[in-house]
Amino acid sequence: MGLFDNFDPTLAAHDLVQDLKWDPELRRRFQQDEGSVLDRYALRPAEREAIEQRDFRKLYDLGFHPYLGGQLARLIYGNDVDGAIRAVNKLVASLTGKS
Amino acid sequence: MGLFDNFDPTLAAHDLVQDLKWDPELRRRFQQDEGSVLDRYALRPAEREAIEQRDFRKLYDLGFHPYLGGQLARLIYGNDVDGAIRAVNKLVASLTGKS
Amino acid sequence: MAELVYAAGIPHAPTLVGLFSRAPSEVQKVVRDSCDALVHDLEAARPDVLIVFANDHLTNSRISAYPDFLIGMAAEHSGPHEWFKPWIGCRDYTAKGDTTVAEALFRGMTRRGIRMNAERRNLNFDDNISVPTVLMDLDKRDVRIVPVLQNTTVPPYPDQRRCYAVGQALADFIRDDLPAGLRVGLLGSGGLSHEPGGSRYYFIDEAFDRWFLDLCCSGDHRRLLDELTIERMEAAGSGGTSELLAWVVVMGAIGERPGRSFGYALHKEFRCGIGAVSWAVNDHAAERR
Amino acid sequence: MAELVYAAGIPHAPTLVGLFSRAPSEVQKVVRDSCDALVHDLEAARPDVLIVFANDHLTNSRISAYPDFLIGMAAEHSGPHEWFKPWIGCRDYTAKGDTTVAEALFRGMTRRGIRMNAERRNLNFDDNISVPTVLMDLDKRDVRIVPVLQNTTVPPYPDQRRCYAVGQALADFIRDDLPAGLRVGLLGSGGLSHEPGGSRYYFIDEAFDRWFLDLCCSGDHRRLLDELTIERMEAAGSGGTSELLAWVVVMGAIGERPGRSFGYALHKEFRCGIGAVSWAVNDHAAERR
Repeated sequence: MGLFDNFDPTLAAHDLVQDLKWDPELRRRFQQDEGSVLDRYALRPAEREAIEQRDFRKLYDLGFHPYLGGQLARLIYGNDVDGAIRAVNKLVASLTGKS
Repeated sequence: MGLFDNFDPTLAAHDLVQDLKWDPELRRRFQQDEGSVLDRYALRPAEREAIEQRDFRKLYDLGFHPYLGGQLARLIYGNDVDGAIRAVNKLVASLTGKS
Repeated sequence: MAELVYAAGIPHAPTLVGLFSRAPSEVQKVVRDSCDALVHDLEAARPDVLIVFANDHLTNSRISAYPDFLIGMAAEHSGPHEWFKPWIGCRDYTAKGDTTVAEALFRGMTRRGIRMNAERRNLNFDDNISVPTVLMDLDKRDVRIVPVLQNTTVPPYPDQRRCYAVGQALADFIRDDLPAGLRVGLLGSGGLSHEPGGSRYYFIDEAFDRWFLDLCCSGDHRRLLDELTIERMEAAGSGGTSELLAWVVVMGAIGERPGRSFGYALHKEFRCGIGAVSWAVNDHAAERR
Repeated sequence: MAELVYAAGIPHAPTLVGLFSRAPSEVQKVVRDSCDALVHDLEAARPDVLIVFANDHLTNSRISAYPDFLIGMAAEHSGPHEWFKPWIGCRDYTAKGDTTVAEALFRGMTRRGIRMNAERRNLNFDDNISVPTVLMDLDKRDVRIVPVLQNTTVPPYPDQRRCYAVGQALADFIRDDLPAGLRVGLLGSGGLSHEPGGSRYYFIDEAFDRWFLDLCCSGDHRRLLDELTIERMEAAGSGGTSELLAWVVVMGAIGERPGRSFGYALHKEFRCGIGAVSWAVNDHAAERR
């Protein structure tokens, strides 16, 4: 199955990742108290659960855009050169069921 | 010549009319002190002159969108049912050189 | 597999409201007959949701970021937008929205290769949605509205063939993506000939308007696509007449079906030709013919 | 009647900067040789303005309002955008912009029936513009930049035929709308094969990459348009490889001209295939062949 077969442009989690990229203050809050940031978005229950469980497979099955998936992994696992390697590995492990 | 032959999407006056429609406070200021509102926009000299002179022919020749021209006429001459008739007549007079 | 039960085209000139009482009685009669007929068919069709295509009129987006289509996903749609109230002179309204169908539409058009924008906020409505809503009392009926505001005036905009293809994708979406039992209506809002903001502001192209209404009623879509070009609409009133592309979306969705119109009114002070069409899309409508 | 004097395609993987020093020397050599050759040709061509097409990567717009093309009209372009700095690991830069040419481009594409968005603010730049800028020191040269960020990953996006047609309109614009004597360069930024965010994040499709580079150098655009489909790019790395559509815009603008590439590097840790192309668009470049 292609990465975009389920693509759902209406998912609120897309806006979450966009806002986190664009707003350093929101990003700090996300690191300190993730739940309070998730509360601000009209996430569907399965969508929120997937984020909380770092379950990228589930999130993609719901229709999440994979490029934003890579960025969400960096927002969670690290965004410098080495953090990105960690994020990539965690993401791939989740997608291939080896996490 | 068609109304859109010269259409220039980069004119700052387009944003002026959009903002005036969307912002009642800016609209009040425009009625009280038009120049101070025009100052906020990167209008080309000829563009500003056309607005100040209510010269819609000149404004359209510069590439102004005619639908926003109709709205600019209402912002200047009146926006209720009867004001709109006044605005239409003033606009048509300017465009046909009969003002 | 939802059912397409209603399709109509209606003009939205603000003068239909604000200057109605000053119009001659024969003009008033055409407006009343048209609205009565559309409402009659609507009541017979009982749609759960009505998807309304209409010219955005530069009311929601800047020219530097202007979408071809903009879906309103709000749970309620209130209007008219503040600045347009005195201009239209119509009452306030709050119509029911349908977030679920609007989201499905955004998803469905995306999957069918058609780019639309979508917003959760209450969009700004001018005459495009407001006039049909008050003329047909849509806010007082048991029907949910999904507005799709469309670019028919900021170059470059989708032409008749593209809008027809959008309508075909829409039919596909209604049939395949929406739940069984859901009754869906379509309304194209706009026209007829007019030139808002132009030197021919008072010009109405009667020949064009009557030709267009006949063409809509004929169901001959090959002619529609060959002859209802942007050039022809521009000639019949620049920057305004092309909003009939909203009707073309509807015709693309229903396919080659006949329609009925309910008279034509040329009243210079309306600054727009007036006529409406109701298409035969369900058995009920066909029966009455 | 301006002159098209330079055309090249370059990858922009952030790892080309951040992980460069950790790469094997033969991989480093391909990167260095490619950049040196592109810079050599750039210096010989002396463009006044360089129009850079590159994947926007969802860096400037929401999915609910996603443009196909976004022109940066600012007088200066600074980057990288704050959040992308540690990720790329590159220096800050401020490149000269060209508001006049950017505005003319917006106007010119509008008149040629191609919808683009345009913004006066400094756009958010990630690796798309930042990596070519620092690899080629574009900010330190006497050249003005007009970035055009492009949708190559949010469905539905323009396919190879549409992007090629955009390139053809671009050539028309350069020839007819820009002033005589102005020297214009084009840069397509992106690729080669990669799958950012996918389960094949470390996958690089060497066969595809070598085929693509050969095709670019051959100047056979019939094959390019028939064979470089979205499906083929998706197979070579979903959601990433399709950013080669930025190179397709450039090829549409220059027509069927041969190009040179400067080696190919497959280094898994780069998470992207590496290769560049410089096309022969002026006599100077042709001489050296």
